[in-house]
Amino acid sequence: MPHHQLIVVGGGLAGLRAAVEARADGIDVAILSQVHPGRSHSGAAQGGINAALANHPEGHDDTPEKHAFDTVKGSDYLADQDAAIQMTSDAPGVIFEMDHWGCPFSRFDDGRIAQRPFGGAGYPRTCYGADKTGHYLLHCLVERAYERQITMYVEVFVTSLITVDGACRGVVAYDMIRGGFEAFTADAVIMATGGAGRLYSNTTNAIISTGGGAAVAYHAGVPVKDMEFIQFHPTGLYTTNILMSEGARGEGGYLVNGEGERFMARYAPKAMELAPRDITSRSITTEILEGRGIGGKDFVHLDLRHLGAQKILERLPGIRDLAIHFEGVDPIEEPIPITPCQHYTMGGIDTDVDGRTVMPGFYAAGECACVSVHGANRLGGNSLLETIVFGRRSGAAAAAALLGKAGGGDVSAAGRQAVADEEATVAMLAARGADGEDPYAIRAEMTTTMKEHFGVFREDKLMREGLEKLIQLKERCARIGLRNAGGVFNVDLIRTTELEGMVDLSLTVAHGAIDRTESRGSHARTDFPTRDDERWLKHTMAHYPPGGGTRLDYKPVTLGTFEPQERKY
Amino acid sequence: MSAKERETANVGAGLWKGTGMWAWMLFRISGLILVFYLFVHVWVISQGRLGGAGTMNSFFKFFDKPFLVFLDLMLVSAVLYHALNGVRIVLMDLGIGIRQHKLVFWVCMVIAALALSLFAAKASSYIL
Amino acid sequence: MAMRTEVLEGSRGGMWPWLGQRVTAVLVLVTITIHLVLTHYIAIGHLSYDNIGARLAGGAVVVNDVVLLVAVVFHGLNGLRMVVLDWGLAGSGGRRVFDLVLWLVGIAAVVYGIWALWAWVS
Amino acid sequence: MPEAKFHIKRYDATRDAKGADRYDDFVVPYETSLTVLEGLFHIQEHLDGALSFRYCCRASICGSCAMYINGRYRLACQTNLAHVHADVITVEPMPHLPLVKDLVCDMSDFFAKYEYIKPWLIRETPAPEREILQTPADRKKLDMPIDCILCGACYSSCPSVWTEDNYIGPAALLKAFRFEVDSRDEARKVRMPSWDNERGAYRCHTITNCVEACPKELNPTEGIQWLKMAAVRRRLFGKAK
Ligand SMILES: Cc1cc2nc3c(=O)[nH]c(=O)nc-3n(C[C@H](O)[C@H](O)[C@H](O)COP(=O)(O)OP(=O)(O)OC[C@H]3O[C@@H](n4cnc5c(N)ncnc54)[C@H](O)[C@@H]3O)c2cc1C
Ligand code: HEM
Ligand code: SF4
Ligand code: F3S
Ligand code: FES
Repeated sequence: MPHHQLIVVGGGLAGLRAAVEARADGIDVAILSQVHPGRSHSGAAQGGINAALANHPEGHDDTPEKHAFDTVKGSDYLADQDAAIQMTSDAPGVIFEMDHWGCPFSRFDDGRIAQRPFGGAGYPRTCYGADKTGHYLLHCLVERAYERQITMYVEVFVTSLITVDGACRGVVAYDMIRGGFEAFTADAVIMATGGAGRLYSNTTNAIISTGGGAAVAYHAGVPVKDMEFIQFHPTGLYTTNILMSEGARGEGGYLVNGEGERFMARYAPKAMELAPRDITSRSITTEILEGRGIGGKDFVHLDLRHLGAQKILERLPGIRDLAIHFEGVDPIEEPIPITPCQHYTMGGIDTDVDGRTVMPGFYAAGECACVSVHGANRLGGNSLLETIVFGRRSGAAAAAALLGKAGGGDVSAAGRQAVADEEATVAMLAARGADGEDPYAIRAEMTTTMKEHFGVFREDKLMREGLEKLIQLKERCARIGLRNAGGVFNVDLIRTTELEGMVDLSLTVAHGAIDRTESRGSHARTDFPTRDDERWLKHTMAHYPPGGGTRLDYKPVTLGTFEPQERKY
Repeated sequence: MSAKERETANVGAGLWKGTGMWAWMLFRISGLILVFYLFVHVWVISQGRLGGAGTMNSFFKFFDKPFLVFLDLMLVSAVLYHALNGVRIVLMDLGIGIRQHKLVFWVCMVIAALALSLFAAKASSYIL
Repeated sequence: MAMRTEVLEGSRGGMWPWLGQRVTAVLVLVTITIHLVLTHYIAIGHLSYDNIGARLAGGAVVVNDVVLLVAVVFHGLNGLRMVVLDWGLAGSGGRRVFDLVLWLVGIAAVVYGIWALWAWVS
Repeated sequence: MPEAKFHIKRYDATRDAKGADRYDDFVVPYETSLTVLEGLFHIQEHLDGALSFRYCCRASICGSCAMYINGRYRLACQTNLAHVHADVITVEPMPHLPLVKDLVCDMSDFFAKYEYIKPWLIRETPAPEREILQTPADRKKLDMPIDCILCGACYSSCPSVWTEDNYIGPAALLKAFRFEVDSRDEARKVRMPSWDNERGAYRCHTITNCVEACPKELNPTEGIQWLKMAAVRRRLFGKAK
């Protein structure tokens, strides 16, 4: 049974940055990841990462405070202001560090890191590497992890936590290459498993972004926060929902409806295409609902043609490749059909600015966590920043807690027990086999329910119908059958066992959304169209009571620096 | 751990369609033929020293048959192929034409073919 | 993940044989062209002991052929070595012996070749 | 609804003898378009749950899904039916790599070799307070190699890898190039021994299968050739880059 001082679950940007930080402090740290860290979903990020470097000619008076203000305003004031300030003031430092570690950022002529404008930001402060920023950052951190000789268990799928006396002491995982469950014990665990986009059928997220880590924590009694806030990205490819980066609009792309008009003028006359994502997504959806989609269909056009071939090839080569390969459209010659798609889970495991959760020894960082810097709506370029800033902080906090402390004692008995429990569960699922409920049918129904009932626009009746369906699906989950047990690289096992967690997370979204009778950021209710700071300037906390169900309570938002005001762009 | 212990799929498949693959296989084979010939050649020449003019000339008489002239041409084509593909490789080593290597290959082959036809013309004029 | 990096450590050779192969390739290219044109083009079918002697009497041709001989022996045997290495036939154990044998064969071939040429020169 | 025929190579160590050639056929219905990866998921969900394959981003950026599709190296997620001009989609794992199961190859050697060339920026001078300046021209030199997604297609396609287990292969060499050519890197002596040997750059015979195979249309050969010349420049002329 492998034991390490610190286990980091997830090899995305957040997990890697946490591990690299803890390792620098001399901690024995291991990364467990469902895919090789270099294949994590962070690599799909395109547009860039925010930091007030003031490199841009039009942004030389940019400061972290202004960045914090934009972040808080973008969040519709639901972000914790201390966390936002922490993130934006750490930002320049972590970006320079990534540069020192070799990240190939694009450059201005004077050799400094290039920056581009992004939605919802007062200054052009999004640092980028062409339109493959996430890929470059991710590989840079993978490289650092190899340099620091961090142990990596690759292709192990974590299914539950090992807890002893209420503290987290490791995880149980299905080892895909060896086949079979194994306990990995530790003195502390950092969860960094990314987002839960796959709750929705229309998502820009990777197939493995199923919210696994958040669900594991939730099941173990750690509350998840603000789950009802789901970001819809304005520009996903029409047929495959693959993302067309905000960078495309940052570089000057137009959004055009079926009547050939730049309709953003109606919704955000100043910011136009560079309004924040929630507003832009709603504008597109409104256009489509009112019949002004292209040819009356449910998409509009992202038009880059006026940028010219050279700019497209230089700044947006990846976008062009994706459009060609996945939509059969060359943006140099044709406009790209796009539609809003689920993109980001603002909510997640409730943590403080150092990744700590209510469970001792258990930390979380990245998209699976909710420090609360994005509040009700995340700004483009802020989540890559979040992964690195809070990955680093949680790694440092975990290391500090572990340093000079004797190990927490032998927990191999608990580990063995946890493995036995997991094996028993799987045996039970397998015993039902093909007679049980079809997990893929449940999954398909769940994802379409989420798309249709908890989408860009929400309304009480519609959501309650959706909740009803989800509750039924949850019941069916109790009868799931697993048709292929055991063996190596068992995709069926993974996709079946993760399903219940996905349904549970969907339920937190549904309950949070129904109860929140206001519109704030990405949570747009047609029956409650305005923000209600009086009653709802607070975080939703969802708890998983033993025995099932969803219990909600609320937690105040940390204010203090910026006074809530109306959001106009 | 040896990579060879476990099952591997489609051994032998790969990119046999690629110009580079064929070019390299032929290059290797021609090189090896030439190495073999090199030693034969040195041995033949040494007959001059060992056996004097008589032995040497009887060798040349023996080589003077059309079939062997044909073999001689085959040898020349091996040299030409190897030499011109070798030129392409040395150019690639110098960083020239890496992305256009297929084009360079065919240009080299045209040159090789031209040179070979010169030799062939000469040889046929001799045989006929 | 099982790491095999230790297997990669300690490999020898590299740039020099590689560079040698290129340099000799260029030398061979020049000298063999001269050699081929003289023998297989101009003199094809008319080869004889005296004919060879006549050409070699020029001196420059002797130099050409000796350079060709040295270069082509290195090139050919180093090429052979590359092929053998690729197919893993000279695993770490036999490597030194193999390299030594190639050097000996090469030197012997050059010496023998020059000795043979001297039939005409002297 | 139109249908796509799949012909898929299977392997399960507990069931198939080494070298066994087991293929399974499936029919997958679709609406307007279908990628090979979507097809595999349909099969896994509805026809044979035991089918194993790697997946993650489904947007051709993570490098999980490199496979051998109708005789070509491709990313399953990036390959649409329309790209495969054939009645039957034949899907096989990448050739010449050890198999784990079905379409999943063992990539541990691939990554061990990647690690071996020290794929990280190495500096001797202390880092400045802000970014290390790099001109756009120097940055441009990185454009090609940084787009590598470590999918392994080039590695699987290279005859030098087939014949020599210890050749570190095109992907790792491309990474070595990526760092050696970076104006910020100062690892002149530290990294060079890992690729400047007969199991490194010089084992490459410029066969260029790697170029044909790369689904990101990169050119590992170019990087490897640069490395060879860099070694000559350093040894003979003492130049750092
Ligand atoms: C298409 C796209 C484009 C984006 N572009 C931008 C952008 O331009 N700017 C920006 O700021 N943000 C962007 N984002 C958001 C940003 O990329 C993500 O929020 C961020 O990368 C999340 O990183 P992470 O480290 O938290 O998780 P991930 O990168 O998703 O990593 C999750 C890790 O956890 C592992 N894992 C998951 N579950 C398990 C399990 N059960 N057991 C073991 N391991 C597990 C996975 O293997 C993986 O290594 C984009 C997002 C998408 C989808
Ligand atoms: C005429 C000019 C020649 C040129 C330009 C030339 C060029 C080259 C080059 C560049 C290589 C290196 C290939 C690599 O590293 O992969 C090579 C390999 C080789 N050469 Fe030559 N060569 C020539 C003549 C010869 C001759 C006359 C012989 C025979 C004695 C020969 C035998 C070989 C062999 C055996 C190899 C190794 C083949 C391989 O590794 O695939 N070459 N040649
Ligand atoms: S160079 Fe191309 S083929 Fe090779 S690993 Fe990188 S992306 Fe894949
Ligand atoms: S296929 Fe192999 S031999 Fe070299 S050019 Fe590519 S690495
Ligand atoms: S799934 Fe990521 S490259 Fe295909």
